[in-house]
Amino acid sequence: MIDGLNPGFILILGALLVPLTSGFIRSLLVLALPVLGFAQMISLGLGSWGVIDMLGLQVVLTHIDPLSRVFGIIFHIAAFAALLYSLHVKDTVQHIATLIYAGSAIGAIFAGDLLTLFVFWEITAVSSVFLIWASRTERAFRSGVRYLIIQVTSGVILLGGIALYVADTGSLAFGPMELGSFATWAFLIAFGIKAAFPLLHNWVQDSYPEATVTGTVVLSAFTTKLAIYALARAFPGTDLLIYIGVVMVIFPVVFATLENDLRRTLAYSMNSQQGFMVIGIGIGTEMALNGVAAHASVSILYTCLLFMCTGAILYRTGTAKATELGSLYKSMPLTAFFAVIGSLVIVAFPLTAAFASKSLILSASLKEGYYFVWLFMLFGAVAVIDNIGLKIPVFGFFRRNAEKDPAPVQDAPAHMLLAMALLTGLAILAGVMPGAFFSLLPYDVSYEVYTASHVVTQLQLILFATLAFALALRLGVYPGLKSAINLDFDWFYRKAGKSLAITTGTLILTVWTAFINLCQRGVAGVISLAVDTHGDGKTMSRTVSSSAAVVAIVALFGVILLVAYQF
Amino acid sequence: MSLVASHAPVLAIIIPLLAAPVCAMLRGTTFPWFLTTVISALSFAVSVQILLTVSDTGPISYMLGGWAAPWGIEYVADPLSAFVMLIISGISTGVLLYARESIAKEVPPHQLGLFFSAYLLALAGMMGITVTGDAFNIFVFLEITSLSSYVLIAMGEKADRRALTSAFQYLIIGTIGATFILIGVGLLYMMTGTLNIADIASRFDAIADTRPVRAAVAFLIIGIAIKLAMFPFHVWLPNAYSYAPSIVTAFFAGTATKVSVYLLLRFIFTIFGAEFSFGVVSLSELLMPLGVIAFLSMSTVAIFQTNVKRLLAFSSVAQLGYMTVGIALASEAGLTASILHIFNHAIVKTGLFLSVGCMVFVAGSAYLKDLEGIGSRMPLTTFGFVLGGLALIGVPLTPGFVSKWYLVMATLERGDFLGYALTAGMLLSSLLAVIYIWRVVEVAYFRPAPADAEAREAPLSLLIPTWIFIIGSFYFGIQTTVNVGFAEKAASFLMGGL
Amino acid sequence: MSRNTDKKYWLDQPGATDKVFRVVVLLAILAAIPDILALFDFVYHKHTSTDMEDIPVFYGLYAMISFLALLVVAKTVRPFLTRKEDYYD
Amino acid sequence: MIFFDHFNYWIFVILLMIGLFTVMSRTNLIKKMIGLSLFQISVFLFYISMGKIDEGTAPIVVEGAQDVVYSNPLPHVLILTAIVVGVATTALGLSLVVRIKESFGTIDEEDILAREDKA
Repeated sequence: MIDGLNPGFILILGALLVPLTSGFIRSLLVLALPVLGFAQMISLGLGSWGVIDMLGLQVVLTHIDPLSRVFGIIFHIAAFAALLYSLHVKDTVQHIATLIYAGSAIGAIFAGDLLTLFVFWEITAVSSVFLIWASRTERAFRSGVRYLIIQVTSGVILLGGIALYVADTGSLAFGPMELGSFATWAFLIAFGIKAAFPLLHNWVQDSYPEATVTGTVVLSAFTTKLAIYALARAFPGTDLLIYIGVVMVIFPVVFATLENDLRRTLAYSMNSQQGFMVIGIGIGTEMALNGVAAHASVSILYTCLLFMCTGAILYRTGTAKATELGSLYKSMPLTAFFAVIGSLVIVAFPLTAAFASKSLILSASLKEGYYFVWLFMLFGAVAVIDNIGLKIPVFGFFRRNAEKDPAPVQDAPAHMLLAMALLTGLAILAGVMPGAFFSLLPYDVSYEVYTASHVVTQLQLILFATLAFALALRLGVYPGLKSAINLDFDWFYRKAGKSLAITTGTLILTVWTAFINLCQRGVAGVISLAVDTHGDGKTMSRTVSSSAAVVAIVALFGVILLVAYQF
Repeated sequence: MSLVASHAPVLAIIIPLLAAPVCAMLRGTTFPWFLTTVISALSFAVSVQILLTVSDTGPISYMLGGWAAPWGIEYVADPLSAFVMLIISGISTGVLLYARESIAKEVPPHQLGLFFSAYLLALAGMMGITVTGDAFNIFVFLEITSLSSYVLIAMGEKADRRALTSAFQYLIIGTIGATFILIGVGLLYMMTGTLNIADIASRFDAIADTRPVRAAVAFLIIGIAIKLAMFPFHVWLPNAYSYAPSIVTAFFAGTATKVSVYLLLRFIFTIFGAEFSFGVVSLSELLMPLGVIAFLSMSTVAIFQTNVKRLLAFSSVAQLGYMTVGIALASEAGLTASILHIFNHAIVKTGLFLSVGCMVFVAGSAYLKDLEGIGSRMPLTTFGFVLGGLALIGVPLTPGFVSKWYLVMATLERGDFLGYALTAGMLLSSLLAVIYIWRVVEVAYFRPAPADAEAREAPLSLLIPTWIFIIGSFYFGIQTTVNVGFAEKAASFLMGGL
Repeated sequence: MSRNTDKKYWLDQPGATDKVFRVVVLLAILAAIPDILALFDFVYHKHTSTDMEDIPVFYGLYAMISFLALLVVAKTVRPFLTRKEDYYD
Repeated sequence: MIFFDHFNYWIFVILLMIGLFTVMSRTNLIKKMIGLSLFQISVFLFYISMGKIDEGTAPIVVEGAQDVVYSNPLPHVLILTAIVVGVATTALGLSLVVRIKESFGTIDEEDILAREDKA
């Protein structure tokens, strides 16, 4: 292997070969690339390569340490699984976008300095949007544009932060930093946008459900986890993150409960699970950071797996809306099986990977005495049991449709099932052998996963939550699913002002609306002003007569003469 | 020292100047082009020689006709002028490699001799402006450049008759600018009794407080600002660049305005001195707002253009805004950024205009509506354009990024609110650049090509020079020691170091 | 695909959902038993880090309460949030 | 009277302004060229005045004379160059006007701009 080559480049450069291939060769190529990248990563071991002196600053193209290696491993696995899952896709653009996106995410993980990080950061943004646009619907296009704007904004803020940071410290080093300067705040916001902090989160739920079947699987794996990695690297032990994380755990679950679209439900739950990781980073002890790395990896496994299952439903039935599904376990038994396993993983059932990873973060919070935080996380854990662990199998596969079950369909294609089986296998393996799993983690912390206490309490949590869910369904108090969408914070930027009536009584909302409205009008005003004055054929871009030019010359000459005479 | 080396400063000008009339007499399509290319390459070789000598042994002074300095005309090659000469002759040579097939389509064959003759004059003029150490000589060379450039622009008449009106408008505005410079030089001569730049500079402090000198400053700054296409005197530039033949646009975009930036630097720093320019008459307060408006407003205008050449022309005005701001910062860091941007922008913009030239060559138009789906029709050219566009936006690993980086560092160095505001403004302007480049990309890649359009790549004689510039620009974006080194040397020379 | 249409499924039988429900209740009770035993320090010893955990069946109760809270909140905000599918179009 | 002391400079300024005003106020391209020429010519006057020294005589060496004051010949020489440039500019400008007339059928700038907008 080429010494010191960032593994991400293998995927990115390999993507350029994709257009030259077709059919079987292409399948082989796209599957070989993540494997090659993985091999390259393993063969490199730990260290730094490609140190370049640029503009007097140190750029490190490849840097592998235990923290980045965990993310690197799981990213390669996710890339492989996602590509396997999308083998049926004939769209060259999607293959290229997937490879470049995954490659740049991996590249960003192994970036040894801020500038390299920024470059890859931006490539992930630009390449991933094609996975949304590949749906080729008007909705997807618009959603993609919103997504791109938000992602690029994150990049621009990051770049601004880097400039300020270099001005402050004269270094591009990417390591732990203290919040305080403009630069570090800019980093926090840039990372926060990609990590889907509360109020910055809407791009996730907005875009994931609009992407293609396979696109969503790919999208769910990288961007947010990359941000978690960046946060874990830059801000471990920052108290503020604990509080952000708590809100992040709680806030999306309400939406997940009400949501009808299964893919959007998943997106909300994933958002809530990110909260666990943000809390872990905020706690910042070695145990907590281990938990973050572990949970991020596991979260990729089950999120991808569940998106694959819902994706398979969408692929076969053409919808992922709970109200339009029913009794799919009959025609898609294997997919249903994987969905159940995936659900067991996400609820952290013993012997699954999440049982090991989630308890790390929970224990870390107890150990540091964050009891309320711990309670909120438990709440989040219960919510995810009901929202995903039960909702996806029950509404997606087992419940009979109140009106009419959809026509029987075929089970998912073999390669999709293989991809699901791969992720399922890994999730179970990591759960059965937590020792091996933990040995990959960045810090050396001894932690006993399978104690009687843990198992019992977790089973209690899961089973009583199930009981409550079942009771709610029996008593008919579970919020009936409606074919509808739920307003989220993005309402503010997608709809502000049109429906003031709904928000009457909620003063905060009104104030917010007014404020956002003002901003929006301001922005719209600036834009229309710009169009009016700078547009094609308008004052600023028109061919001006030479008379006018001479007038300007004479006028400015007068001004400068006055300036010059003033002494 | 060999004969060539000892006469290098004058050779760089004399060669093209003498070749011009010869070229005018040549007939046919190939001979004039060939002669011009050889001459330009010679000029380039001499410039390289000069730059090497200057960086080894310091500034070279050459006495024209052997007359000693304050009386005779002196040619001075210092780090700044040697660097700018290298840019001019290098770009000219690269563009000429591209010219043969391109120009044959845009100019009638019987006029080619005259065309290249004018081209050589323009080259000689620009080289002369940079190397001369005599204030009046600057005016003479400036007019040689201007007159030949009016002609060159008007040559675009065959493709679009608006070339004529643009050339005429440029003539009116340009002549006013040059005459202002003439008046300024006259006033300076009146007060100092000398035309030698170094001589004027040495006597300047004694007479700095007099009114004629203040008037001279006003005349000179306005005159140069017109030639530099500084906002709001840029009105001649977009049309001139849009309707001129492709290679003329590419040549001028890389050089003409850069020479004016050089002049601005020369007058502000060498003759007036930084202390007078920024301390006594506070030119920064004039240049700074103009620069900021230029890069914000002109980038916005570029977004709405329907003609790619015009779009790039407005973007040039915006980029000149960056250079103006760099000068107005009045610090060594700002100056370095400006000089660096002269080089980086020259190479990037030339590459972009050349790739647009390829599109015009095949598609016959630079209007967006005619370029739909050009990405699949001319993949190599369009990809080159995209890479150039990235460099223009200032994506890392491109020269655009390097110079913007220096500029941002220079603004942040101020550490006050204005510094942060400028940084924000530049980021905003980069976003605008993303939009206007994206517009072209969108049309090129995401619109279906018209059914009757043929898929044909531009001929290699066009593609190769284009890609030389594109690859070159990436080279200088990654391997920054060469350009940054020279820019820093020139900046510290101007600030009185060395 | 005709293979599945005639097949009888256990879940389709009348009363199957009731059976599922009964199993869930049973399992929940089973999961609660160790906590009850722990009260008498019998067989199972409970490791706790907080006082809260000493409450018998704390996790089970907490799960129920959490879910109740979730439902109440969700139902409360629903009227404010739900819109027709084409709301944004 | 300071005005009469600098009589020729005042003439220079007035001519300069007339020239510029013509350029900016006329839309006829020929008239613009006339204005431009006037503007340039005023600068010739400025340079020539600059070289004149009170009581100075033509800068031709007078044999044997001791305290002859000569006018400064340098500005006069310089302005010869500028005159040539002016002539060239005018010639080029007028030839462009001819081509514009052939192409557009008018030499009125407003008309031409109006036509361009339509094109």
